[in-house]
Amino acid sequence: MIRSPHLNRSRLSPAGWVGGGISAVVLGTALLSLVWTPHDPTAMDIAHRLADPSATHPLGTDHFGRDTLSQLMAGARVSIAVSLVAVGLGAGLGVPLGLLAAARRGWLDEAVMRFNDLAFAFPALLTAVLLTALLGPGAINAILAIGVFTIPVFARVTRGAALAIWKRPFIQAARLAGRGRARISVDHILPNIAGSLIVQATIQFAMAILAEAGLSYLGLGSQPPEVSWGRMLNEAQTFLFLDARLAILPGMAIVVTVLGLNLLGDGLRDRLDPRLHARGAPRPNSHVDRI
Amino acid sequence: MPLSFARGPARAVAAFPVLAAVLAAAISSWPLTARAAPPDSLVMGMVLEPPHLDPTAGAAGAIDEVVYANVFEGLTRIGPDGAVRPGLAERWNVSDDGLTYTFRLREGVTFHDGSAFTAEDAVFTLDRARADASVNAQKGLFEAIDTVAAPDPYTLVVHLSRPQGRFLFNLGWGDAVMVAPESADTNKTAPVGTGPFRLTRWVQGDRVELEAYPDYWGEAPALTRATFRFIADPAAALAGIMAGDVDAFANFPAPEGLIALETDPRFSVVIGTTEGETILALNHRNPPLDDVRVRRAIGHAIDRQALIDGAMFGHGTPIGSHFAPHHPAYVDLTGLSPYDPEAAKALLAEAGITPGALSLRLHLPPPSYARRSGEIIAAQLAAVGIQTEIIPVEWAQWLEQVFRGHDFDMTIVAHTEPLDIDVYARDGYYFGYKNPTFNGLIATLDETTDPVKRAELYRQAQTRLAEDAVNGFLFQLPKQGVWDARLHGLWHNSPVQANDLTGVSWSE
Amino acid sequence: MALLDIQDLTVTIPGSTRYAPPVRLLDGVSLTLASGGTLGLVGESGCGKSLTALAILGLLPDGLRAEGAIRLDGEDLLTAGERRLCALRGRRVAMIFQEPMTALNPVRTIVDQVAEGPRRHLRLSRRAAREHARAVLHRVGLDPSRVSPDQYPHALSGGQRQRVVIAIAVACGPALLVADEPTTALDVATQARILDLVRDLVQGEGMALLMISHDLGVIAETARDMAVMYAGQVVEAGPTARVLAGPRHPYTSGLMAARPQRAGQPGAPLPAIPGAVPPPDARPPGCPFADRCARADTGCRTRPPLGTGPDHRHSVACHHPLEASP
Amino acid sequence: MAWILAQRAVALALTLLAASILVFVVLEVLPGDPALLILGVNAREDTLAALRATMGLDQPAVWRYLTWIGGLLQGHFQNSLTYGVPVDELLAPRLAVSLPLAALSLSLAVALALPLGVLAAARRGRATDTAILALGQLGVAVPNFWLGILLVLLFAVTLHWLPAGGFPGWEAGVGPGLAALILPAVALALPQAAILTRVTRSAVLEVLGEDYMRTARAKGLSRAAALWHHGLRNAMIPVVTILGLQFSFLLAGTIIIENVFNLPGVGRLIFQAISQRDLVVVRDLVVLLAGTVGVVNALVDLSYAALDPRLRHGADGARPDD
Repeated sequence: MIRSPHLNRSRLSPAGWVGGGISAVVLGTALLSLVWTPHDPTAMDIAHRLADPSATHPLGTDHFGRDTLSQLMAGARVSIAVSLVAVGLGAGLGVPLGLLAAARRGWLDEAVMRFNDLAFAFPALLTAVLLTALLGPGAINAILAIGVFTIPVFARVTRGAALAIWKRPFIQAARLAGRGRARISVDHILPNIAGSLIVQATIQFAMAILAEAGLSYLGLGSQPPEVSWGRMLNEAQTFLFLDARLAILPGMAIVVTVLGLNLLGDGLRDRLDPRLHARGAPRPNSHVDRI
Repeated sequence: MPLSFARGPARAVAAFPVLAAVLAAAISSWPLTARAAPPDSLVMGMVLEPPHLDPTAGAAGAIDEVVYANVFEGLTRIGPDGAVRPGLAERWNVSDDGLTYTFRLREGVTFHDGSAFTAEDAVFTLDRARADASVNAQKGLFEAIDTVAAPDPYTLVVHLSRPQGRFLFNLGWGDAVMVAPESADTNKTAPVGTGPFRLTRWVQGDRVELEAYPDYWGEAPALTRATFRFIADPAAALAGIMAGDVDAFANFPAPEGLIALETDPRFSVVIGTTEGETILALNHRNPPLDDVRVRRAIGHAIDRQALIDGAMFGHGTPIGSHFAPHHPAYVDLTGLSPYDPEAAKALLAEAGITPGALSLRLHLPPPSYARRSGEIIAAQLAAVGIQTEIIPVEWAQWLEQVFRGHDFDMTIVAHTEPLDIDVYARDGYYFGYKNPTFNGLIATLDETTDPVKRAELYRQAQTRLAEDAVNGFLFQLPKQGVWDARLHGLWHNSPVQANDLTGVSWSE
Repeated sequence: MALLDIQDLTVTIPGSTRYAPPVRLLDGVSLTLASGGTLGLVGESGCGKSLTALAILGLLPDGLRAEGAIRLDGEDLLTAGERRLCALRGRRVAMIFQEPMTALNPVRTIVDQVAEGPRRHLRLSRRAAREHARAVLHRVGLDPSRVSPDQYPHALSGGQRQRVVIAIAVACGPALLVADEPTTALDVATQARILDLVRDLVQGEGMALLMISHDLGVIAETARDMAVMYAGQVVEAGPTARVLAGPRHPYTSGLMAARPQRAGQPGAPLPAIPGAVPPPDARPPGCPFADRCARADTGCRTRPPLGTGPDHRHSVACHHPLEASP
Repeated sequence: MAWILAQRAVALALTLLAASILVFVVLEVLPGDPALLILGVNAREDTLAALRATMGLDQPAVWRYLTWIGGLLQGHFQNSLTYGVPVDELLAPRLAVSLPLAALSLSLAVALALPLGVLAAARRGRATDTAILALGQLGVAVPNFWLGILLVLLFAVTLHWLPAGGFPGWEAGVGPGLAALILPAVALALPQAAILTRVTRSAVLEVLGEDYMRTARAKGLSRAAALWHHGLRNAMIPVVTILGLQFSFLLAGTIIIENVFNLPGVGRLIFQAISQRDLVVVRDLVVLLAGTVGVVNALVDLSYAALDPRLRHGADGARPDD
């Protein structure tokens, strides 16, 4: 429980590096798919459907004869785009809400927290299903459905972290100097909780990838001709007996991406999240009389 | 100094997963591969679950698939060949003017509650179906009826207000089955009919169980028990029949699953016909779909064979008009709209549409034939310069938005009612086709009883639709029957949506 | 034979990389304590006092390596097996901790926590162990009519909790009681009463006491002998009266000079000594105190001092010790 | 204690009220006419009107809301629009599938996660710990529906050990019933177990660093005994918190997993009801699920009190976590 004084806290752990590497590769693939894929991911070739991997189709083809590798690449694009916008939506609304709640306290704080409770009381997926039933399936609505549930997460994390900062002496000093609460929130609170927020965003991003896959798997996410990993899984399910490859590959893509983001998130947490030292992880020196 | 965790408890905590594994192993040793049912019973898989079991109060085909000819019977019945046969009416006379039908009813018929079936019940049934408060989904079937009377317990006289060529056929529909006044209101959950099987249990969401009705008037069926299991997921359906949990699928939900089953000697795979014309319906109200050249261009853009291969794994018959290929009056009109992208582009240019400028919405209901065909058609239309936005919808939304709201450009749907070419004459029907010549053909047809003349009229009607390129005519939906090779007597074709179990038996 | 005999105890933490040298937290500490005797260990925070105490109980944090010898009744604890150590802890050697607020398990009743040791070491039945625990609680001044033994720790005041911690330590009548700053976390009035209790218990039960404190007053009141620690080393040791009367190490004298201020906050720098204790990985090669010492010369900064003294009972590790008082 | 309970009850009631209004409004504007769905394409206008009247859909919205809520408060469920039977009758057989599934997967997750988490914490930094952590990372990243597909592929399609889906019904015996639930339960449990393992590990690590653990060791307790007698109950508090949170995920998971495995449970019912526009069933189920989540959260709060005596008297009545 003693950390070596030599331990350099400013470096990412090996697992964090691996996670960062995976995330970068997935992101790179998604970007690459914008300009180049081995084949047009939507081009059908029904005569060559369910083809085994070959030189022309390194990962084979699906039931319409579309190139699986190209589809996986294009799927990365959709998964990332949907998740990114959803998390952006959640953070864009949740962070100001959390800052506001922490700055104002009182009834506003109470209202924000109750709204959070309400959001948590609903099984998120159920609401997403209802929402897409209401608005119709599609990428935009999947973003909305996922984003809505990211708002309370960010609001809660922001509020908690901000409250801790508000108690710090330098904030009190800024208050005494006559700075407004909004100014302080933007100038002092936000930079101090940015680390926690980046970590949270990474984790939420991974969650959003999973959620998008789940919605698409249920047929509620992005629609053809857009390709998404979840929908590839859905379509592959009836081919389980014929060609399990189609069900295994998109799932692996999801797992690898989420794994990479989670590893990156954990690595960043070790480095950026100050709360780590407060709880959850070993407290340095708690046993030893301040060596 | 030992700083490691002591060994003992580590072993103790490690024992938990071991326990779980042992438990799993114990459970997995249960016999699972045993056949689901003894030889006098049958487990039939169905894709959709009926919302309720009263065929006179709902349109869902799944209702008929469970109860038609099994639980409920009509005055006439449709046989496996699609022909009208006697049902609860032993025989009948039609007056020369075609307006009066006199039915002689079978004696000794009882409902499952033991009460006798008489002409009074028949009068009640027909009057209920055409009453103002009727919730019969096919109320139109009874439109021509003027009066219904029961001069004696086994005679029924029906007067029509106008001659109707299909009246006896209409009476064979599930919506026209005979019900008793005492039980009519509760048939949804506790169906009481006159058929060879009666309901024993309905586990909502899972299965309906039937057993043989001992006092059945006709020949007793070979099966004593029958279970309909509802398996919506194609993968689960395939797993179910492979594992022997299900003995038969009258219509297997996933054509790709048949590939594995066809080569397996344990199963019979029988590709039969249905009444389902699958069409790419076009909304004539929305320009430029009112332009016959654009509609023809769409017809030329579609490669039916690719569609059948891609969406149906080769099962299905291409059609060129709205008519079932197995019907005697069928004309093959696919030659009028062959796959010809160049012709399609030329027609579009002629109609003044620049490539890429036309964007159409394509509403797709849930069945996989529609969703998959939609994806392929979108790709095929893109090849001739028509953009497509795919909008998947649930049935409820399809009915409200597409069918009734007419808020669509294109949609894919299979019209599964038999001989339903007359819908093209309906005013305000969802695709909005208007052609007085065609309407005249249908009006004549409705009043014609002579089979030869009717066939000729059907031919003319088909040709008319094909020439007008009313819709994109895609393919006839196949009936993809799969069952245990030892089963006999299941219908190969489906002239009506029914799983008639009266003649089903096991060899052995 | 001394009850406790620590010889050249060195505790190291491995370097963070393969090439970094291990860091010495304790550096050649030697102490002896006779049966029934009392020894005070004094020094600023971070000098290694608590680490010494933990080493005696065999409860060093994971990853630390101890070398040298810690003999209890002649048995070397550093080479003893974990099972043997478990048998000794609480039975032969027990410890009172500094923080009564956190040293007790919040989810178990106090009598439960006191009864645990006796049940294990004295092989008492559940019921007998509880009876024993009640008696011990009464003995440490928790009158059952005022403080129910079935209370949970959170319902008790700081002083009461520290009495429970003491009860846990003395429940099996250990030969050696290690008290690690037992009064630091308490208010002044309570401090005195707890010290009285400890003294009373040690005398009454004939236990040896190793009293650890940064407070010379506490040491003066409780210990016949004392040792002063600085930066992981014992810099001065001898009979308490002699050391206090004539400190020979500049650090000891600095501590004494700082005494009246009574730095309330542990870890606060002593006003009489400039600077702070060097961290274990940044200790100078020579005398560790050299940087803060007014008497230091270049030799102090390069050569570690050897322990010397006017006689074997009063030793000091310093190149330029203060004059011994008469 | 009573005060906490009362507070909880009021909060729950308000949540449910909000949930009921929300779901009612959503269903009001949801496109799709249930009567049309039942009667199909050939239905005539008068027939549709007649059916809507029998289903009570012709009443004003506020009135329908009030009769719905009023009925629920009296324990009276309305008839499903599609099945025509009261929702509670429809629900009972579904619960007989979903509840055992949830219980099975939850206990599976706990039975896996607790020992593994404790083991990892005890072996911190060693190969065992690293392996468990790596497995945990993998488990968190695997979507449960994909895991379900893989399990079917392995145990049903390839090995033929377990059924690929469907539910034979409990009347077929406990064995076949459990056999049908084992794969879905595993698919639900493993990702949950991964999260729970990590939480357990860090909770135990935190507890291992507590002073009272050292006190226990100083008494002569071995590491294991100290952990068992002093550590676990304290470590359970964050674990129970996460368990409570996971319950809501579990509910969501059953919706997907019941679709993967074709199980006639509550999840499939709600999915079906939404697509069939069975408003009565959907709104009842949503309120029921929200209520269940609320009750579970309240139970979690109560279990804090059972675990931690400090909370029993409301002395420092804050949650130990957060």
